[in-house]
Amino acid sequence: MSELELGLRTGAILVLLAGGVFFTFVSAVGVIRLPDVYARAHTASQTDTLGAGLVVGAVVLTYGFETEVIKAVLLLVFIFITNPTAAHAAARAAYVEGIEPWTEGEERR
Amino acid sequence: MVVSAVGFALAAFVITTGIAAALLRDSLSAIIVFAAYSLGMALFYTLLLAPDVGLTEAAIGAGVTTILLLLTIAKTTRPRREELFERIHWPAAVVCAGLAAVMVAFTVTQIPVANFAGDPTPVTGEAGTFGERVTGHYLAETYADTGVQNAVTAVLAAYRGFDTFGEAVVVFAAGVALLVVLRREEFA
Amino acid sequence: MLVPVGESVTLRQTVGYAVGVAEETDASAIHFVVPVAWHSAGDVEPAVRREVETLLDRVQVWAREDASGTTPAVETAIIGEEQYMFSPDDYAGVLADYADAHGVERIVVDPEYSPGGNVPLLRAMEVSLVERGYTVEEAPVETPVRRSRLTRPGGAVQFGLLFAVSFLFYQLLGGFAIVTGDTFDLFYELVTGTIAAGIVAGSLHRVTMSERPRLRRLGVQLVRLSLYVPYLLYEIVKSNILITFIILHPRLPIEPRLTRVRVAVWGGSPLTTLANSITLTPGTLTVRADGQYLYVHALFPSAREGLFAGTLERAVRFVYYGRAAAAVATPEERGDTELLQRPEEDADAGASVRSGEGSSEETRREGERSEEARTEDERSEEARTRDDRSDDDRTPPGDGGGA
Amino acid sequence: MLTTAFLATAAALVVLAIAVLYRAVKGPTMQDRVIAVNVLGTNTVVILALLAVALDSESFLDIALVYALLNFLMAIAISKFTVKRGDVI
Repeated sequence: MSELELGLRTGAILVLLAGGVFFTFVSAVGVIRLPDVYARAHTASQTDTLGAGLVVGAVVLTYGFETEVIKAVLLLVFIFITNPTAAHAAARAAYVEGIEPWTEGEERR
Repeated sequence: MVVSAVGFALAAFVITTGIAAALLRDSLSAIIVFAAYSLGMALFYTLLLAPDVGLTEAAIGAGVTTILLLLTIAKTTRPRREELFERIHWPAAVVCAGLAAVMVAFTVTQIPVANFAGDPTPVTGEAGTFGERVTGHYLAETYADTGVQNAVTAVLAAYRGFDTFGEAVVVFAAGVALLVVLRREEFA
Repeated sequence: MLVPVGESVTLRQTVGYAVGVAEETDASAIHFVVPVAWHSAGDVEPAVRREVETLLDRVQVWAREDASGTTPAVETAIIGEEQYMFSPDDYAGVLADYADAHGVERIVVDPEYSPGGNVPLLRAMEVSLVERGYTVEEAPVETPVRRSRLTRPGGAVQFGLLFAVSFLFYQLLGGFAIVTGDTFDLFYELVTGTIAAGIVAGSLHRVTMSERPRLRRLGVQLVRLSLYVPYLLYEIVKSNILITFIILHPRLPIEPRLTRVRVAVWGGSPLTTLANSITLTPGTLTVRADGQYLYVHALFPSAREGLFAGTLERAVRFVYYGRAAAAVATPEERGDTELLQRPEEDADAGASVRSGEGSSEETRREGERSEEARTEDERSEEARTRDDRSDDDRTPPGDGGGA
Repeated sequence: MLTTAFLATAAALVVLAIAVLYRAVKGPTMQDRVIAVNVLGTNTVVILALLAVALDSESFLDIALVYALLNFLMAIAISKFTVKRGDVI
């Protein structure tokens, strides 16, 4: 691998890592700041999934063409399938329990 | 150096979850926070290069224990929620903290190496305390003795193989007994 | 004391508990009542009536069994026949009327009792009763574990497919030593992999697949799915940037609404794919799936509009039904969209969805059907007795939609 | 250099996990806690993947895989439990 390619790859990995940390940060802020269960489930499922996806993407890029990359990709697939399902399960449980979605103007819960 | 940063952050996480799990009044909340504690512990084991212990913690701590505890409270009643935290009995807490501090002072100072602090692990096995010699011996001889690359795995599955096998039998028996009990309690 | 009863597994224990409490507190009478939820005024079907009467007879016998003396008196009644009962509030109202007529203050509830059939109205009904000033108490009963059958008839295809997937997964975790290793590795991985995959497939092939898989169609769908995934990723990244902006915005400009969409996909995996895709694209979260109805929580208006425009739905239709099926009218054009939480026009009404209402397809249909059946003056009658929020919920589909 | 970056990312994620812990403890509903713990679990999985690269031991990826599935199982079990008490599995 040439010097340039190596540099490009390192740069890409760093960008992915930074993006991952940023989106995980946003999801943490969302989980703490948003007003009710349903809104929190949004960031938990979406922003967090993207953050995790970017970081694992960096891991995949680091491994390049080794066999381990398959595991990392599989991890990515799992996260993308299970995260929204888990968020949905929590939101559904909240709905069935009778928790009303928050609308603007109400007090935060 | 950065490893120690991860380690200290993890330690903070584990301690916070541990305290929260102990203090939460609602048992369901405590179970959920305890699952978070298991997450931290598993990471810790992994960071200390004991992946198989981490794997066990992941499977047992977060998976099986959570479900068993849930089943337990399903079979019992849930108290009405009026307070978020348990009330602390301060004299008892102080005594406990003191005891814990003494224990930590005696044990932690005897630990020869702190792996995530970046100190090198002694591999020679000649100099130093008895503990260091034992650690050094296992680190140096494990691969030649057993052909297993990870020292922790080697101790668990090779040197103490029969022990681990016995443990597995106990866990399996407990699982079977649990199934029997649960099935018996099924009615309607 | 008043005990609303219905068919439930813990009914026997509840009766025993109620009698015990009545004796302790020296209550003069226990009233076991069945609120009958038939919307057509007055004419409960004879079969239903007989069923309810048998139930009440049974309860009466049990109560006599448990009572030590002749006090307290046991009374039974069927209530609410003349009234339209739909929401938890309606049930609570009927119970309250009965309680007032008989001078009852204390109400004991069977935790497994469900006033609206399959709809979980109980909790909301209890809250409503407490608000009306009654002492409400849940009988401490042991809930039996419910189990449903998971297994289905299996077949060679199911077994084969599951075996292949498990075997592949096993080799994958083993780092594909079967390809990269030497002869011993090949042999070892082959044998252990076959055993492991055999155990998995043998024990689970009756559980994993809901229908008989057709291999060729599965292949085509996988190819189309591989086209769909990049598109989904693009959507996820695009809208995540928007949601990031919103979350980090100091004022948190969100306008969350619960909506209901009748989507044009059906069956297990297509619906799951669509629901998960909706959840993954920021701003929308699938809260509940009920047949073809998806209950989606939308965080802000543009997310809602995107949902109603149905781009994801079309993409999922493409994956599962082919390119020709992708061209379909948007849910908004079909009139399959509905806002369950306060439409903009009366945004200050303080309305929100109540737990029971619309939470089950059955009640909703039931409600719509009776809505059509009932006459105009009945409707105005009801408008007086019911508060305004429930009317929002029964807006016909499409009306409150893309407002 | 890259190893440091991976470890720093892991440390940052652990710190964020501590922040999310606030929601897991505070609630107020059980579902809030489930969501918070699910986020924590996802973070854990990601940290494991990072450690796998940083400490150069691929076996950590296996743990991450197991964990991803267990985390999902946990969220489903608790959610199901809160809806139908007594029905966990």
